[in-house]
Amino acid sequence: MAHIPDGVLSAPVLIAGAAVSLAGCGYALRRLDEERIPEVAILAAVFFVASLVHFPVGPTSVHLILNGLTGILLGWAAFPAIAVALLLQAVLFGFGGLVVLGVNIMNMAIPAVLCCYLFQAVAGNGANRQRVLWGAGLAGGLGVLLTAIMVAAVLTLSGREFFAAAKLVVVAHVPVALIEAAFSVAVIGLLSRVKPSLLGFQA
Amino acid sequence: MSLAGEQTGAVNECGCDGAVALAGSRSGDDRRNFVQSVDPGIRLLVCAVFCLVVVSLNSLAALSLALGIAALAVAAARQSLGTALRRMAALDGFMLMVLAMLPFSTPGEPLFSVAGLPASREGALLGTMILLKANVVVLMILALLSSMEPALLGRAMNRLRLPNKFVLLFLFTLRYIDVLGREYRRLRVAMKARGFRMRCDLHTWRSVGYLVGMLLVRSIERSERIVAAMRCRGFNGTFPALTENAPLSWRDGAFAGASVGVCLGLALVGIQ
Amino acid sequence: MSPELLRLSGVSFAYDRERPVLRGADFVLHAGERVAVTGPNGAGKTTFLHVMVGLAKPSAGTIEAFGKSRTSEGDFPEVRRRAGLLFQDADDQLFCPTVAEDVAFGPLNLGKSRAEAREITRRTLARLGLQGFEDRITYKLSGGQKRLVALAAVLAMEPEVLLLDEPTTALDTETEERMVDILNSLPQAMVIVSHDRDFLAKVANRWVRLENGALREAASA
Amino acid sequence: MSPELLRLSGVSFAYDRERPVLRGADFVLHAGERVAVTGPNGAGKTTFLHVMVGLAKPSAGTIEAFGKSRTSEGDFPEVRRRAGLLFQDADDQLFCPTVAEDVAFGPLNLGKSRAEAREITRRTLARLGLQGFEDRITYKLSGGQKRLVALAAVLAMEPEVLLLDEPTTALDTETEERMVDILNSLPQAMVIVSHDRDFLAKVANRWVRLENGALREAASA
Ligand SMILES: Nc1ncnc2c1ncn2[C@@H]1O[C@H](COP(=O)(O)OP(=O)(O)OP(=O)(O)O)[C@@H](O)[C@H]1O
Ligand SMILES: Nc1ncnc2c1ncn2[C@@H]1O[C@H](COP(=O)(O)OP(=O)(O)OP(=O)(O)O)[C@@H](O)[C@H]1O
Ligand SMILES: [Mg+2]
Ligand SMILES: [Mg+2]
Repeated sequence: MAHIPDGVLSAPVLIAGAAVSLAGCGYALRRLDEERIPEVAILAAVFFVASLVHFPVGPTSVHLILNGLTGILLGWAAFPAIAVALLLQAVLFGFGGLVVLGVNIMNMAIPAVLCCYLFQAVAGNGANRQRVLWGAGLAGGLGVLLTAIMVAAVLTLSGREFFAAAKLVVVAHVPVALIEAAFSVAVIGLLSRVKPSLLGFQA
Repeated sequence: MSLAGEQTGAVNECGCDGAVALAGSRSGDDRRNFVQSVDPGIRLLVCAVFCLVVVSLNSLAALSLALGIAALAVAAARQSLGTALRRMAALDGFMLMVLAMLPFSTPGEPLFSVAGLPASREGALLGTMILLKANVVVLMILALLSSMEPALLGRAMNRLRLPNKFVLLFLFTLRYIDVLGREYRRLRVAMKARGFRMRCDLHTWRSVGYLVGMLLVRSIERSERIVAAMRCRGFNGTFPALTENAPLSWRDGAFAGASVGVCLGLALVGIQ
Repeated sequence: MSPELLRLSGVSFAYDRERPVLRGADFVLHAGERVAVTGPNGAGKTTFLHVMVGLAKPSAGTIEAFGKSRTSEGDFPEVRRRAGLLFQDADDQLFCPTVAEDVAFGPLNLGKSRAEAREITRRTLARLGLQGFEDRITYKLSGGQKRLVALAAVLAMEPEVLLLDEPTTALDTETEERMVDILNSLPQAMVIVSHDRDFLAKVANRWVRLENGALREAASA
Repeated sequence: MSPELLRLSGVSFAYDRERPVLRGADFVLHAGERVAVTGPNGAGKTTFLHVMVGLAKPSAGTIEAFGKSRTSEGDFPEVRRRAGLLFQDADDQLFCPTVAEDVAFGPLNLGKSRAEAREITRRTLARLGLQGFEDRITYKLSGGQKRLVALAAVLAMEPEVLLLDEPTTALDTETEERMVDILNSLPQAMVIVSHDRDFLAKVANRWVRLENGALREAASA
């Protein structure tokens, strides 16, 4: 669902999305040290691979989005990382269009960056494990929810006739958000035990 | 549910192999067709402009024409029909539902009705146009971009003056998707050997969380080793420029010219 | 003769068509046997073990395990439960953060309750002399410790057969001695792949060589 | 005696404080030597090589390389250029999209022009029998090819010393033979970490064992 195909959105929305993504990527790249490129790239690769993991939910399955986690680990660098991953998904699998790429990047990367700040605020210095896990759960769940809300918003802004569908997008992603929250708790819980330096915590 | 789990395994495997196989299917192919002989940068540019024009079209006739052109391009790039159909069918299930709702949510002249709900002509038309546009774009990407080695796409972005850091990020990501895909599959096999099945419960979620977490930890350590390897080879904070781009040839010019013609034609027919 | 546990007949397998790994391999494992499998690098020893538990699907031939013919994926979960496979690379096998969680992973998959799994974990670790390792972080263990924990994780599933892929690589001499003692104290039938003849001589009672895609009985060295 | 190239004296190193990896290790490498380093997994062989080129900073001890004492990060770029390190995992070392770009990465960093770098690349690949590999995509190579390309990337920097970390893992027997021939044809002094005694016997002229954090001379097997 995060992959909106081409043809759906209106021109102003497309232009706004492209502008936001360009600005976000530009800012993030300027801050990014060349020495860190392998690290960011490898995380982008992890998220590319992990988004191919389909989860059974009741009778169907959903795939992970993981933008909350991406944000926690990469901060602003999530912007170019998500851009690369989405570009690759469009080219390798035909998921998502080309002209909407800007909007799709925006929809996933803005929540990612917000989740980073949210996680840092909740988790603090990592001394309190409870808070770290809460931060992970909140960031993981909100990452998906915010993305769903943004997808709904760009749909609605493109045409009133999409409003019903937009509501559905949000409702349908509540369970996905819950799963990603639980999932993020598991992953961040593991990282904080095994390699706390990754989260910026002291060992 | 367990069925979904098994299917899931298959999806995963296809997914990663897909990426690698897609990348691999072209390297060994020496019979370069016309599309493949065109400069990657030009192809990327043409693809972007064409998609832009298609998205702005608002006549069914012009869109049908565009679909025809895209189909021709797919054929010219010698992409298999199967791949093309699979990609066209891969539209997000969710988006299909959105489209299916359109006739009922758009006000206008009633066309037919389902369970008492009237479906409008305007809505049906809108839905059809969106479906056409999405598929034309998917086909054009398949013809012009998927037909090239992904690493060449990096070269194309470099030619189009995208920031060097972004191109490097792209190339590194590509390189390690393959490595991680293999690592991921090894771990999945090991889990399977110990009786793990995808189910819908906490144990499953925690285990997959651990799987991805462990993949992350190993990946970070790998990235540290990569930086070490780069230092060992004299890396001092800036990458040497990527290989210089070959000069453009007459083919590139011809291809670009023809594409501009096609795009202009489409725009004239289809933008009112 | 003691009962037959595993039987492979005419099994062929190839990762890619030009280079088949197994070509009509036959093999039978009886209860009480500890079979040493040797063979050059890349001969297909790891593949052979994977085929036995259905992690690699043969292109020809049949697999019987524990008295039943096994063909489809649905037949193999039971085989994997009853025949525990120790992977060549312990890093592939340990993915939970702590030792206790990793050892409990198998029992939990088999539907044991948390309390039961914890009890099994405690008992298995104690048996391998790994008391007190419960809360250690798996990926920070030394190579030898990882191996032993991976073995514990396999034993925790209480398998009837052990398939061990190079159990002594990454072990120093001391830990290797311990591995010998442990294996000799276990009642299960075993298939042991290794390059280390001295080690094999201490634990195996039957020798087999994998070469050119097939297995043949061999003298003890 | 031939000139001294590298000297480690009393070097200690630990990733985390409780488990030191090197404890007062001493080692000297002279020109013309090909030193085999063996030792159990996790003994610190990889760490030892990394310490030599300054990728891991020892907590105690001194490092001399090419006639100068090396202490700060600023001293090591030169050491890394003159002592080429082949990594244990070739996937870590090959990070450029094509073989040619990867091999040229080092020379370009050393300030060579594009044309010179291209010429060095061509020559080095030819020397390892990898003609025509220039435009191959690195991640699609087989394990053995990756190793050889990684070696080419190291040799392209024209180092005076080679530090090889398990150069034969992931090689089939044929490629291993080729690796032996290549190494024997090279004039550089080498430190070769490996578990494979047969291979070491073919290339090494001095044996050292790393155990309990220190190195000691060993007999040739
Ligand atoms: N996933 C894979 N894809 C393709 N080829 C593979 C794969 N795994 C193994 N091979 C190839 O199959 C052959 C047999 O591999 P296998 O790992 O079974 O050998 P082995 O006898 O266990 O070797 P070793 O002693 O090195 O562990 C080798 O040539 C190997 O390169
Ligand atoms: N980045 C790291 N952080 C923490 N511990 C590490 C790290 N790298 C290695 N170690 C630990 O340091 C010890 C020595 O590792 P090293 O890789 O040098 O051993 P090795 O002799 O090369 O082993 P192998 O034969 O398995 O390659 C091991 O116990 C290992 O777990
Ligand atoms: Mg093996
Ligand atoms: Mg090592």
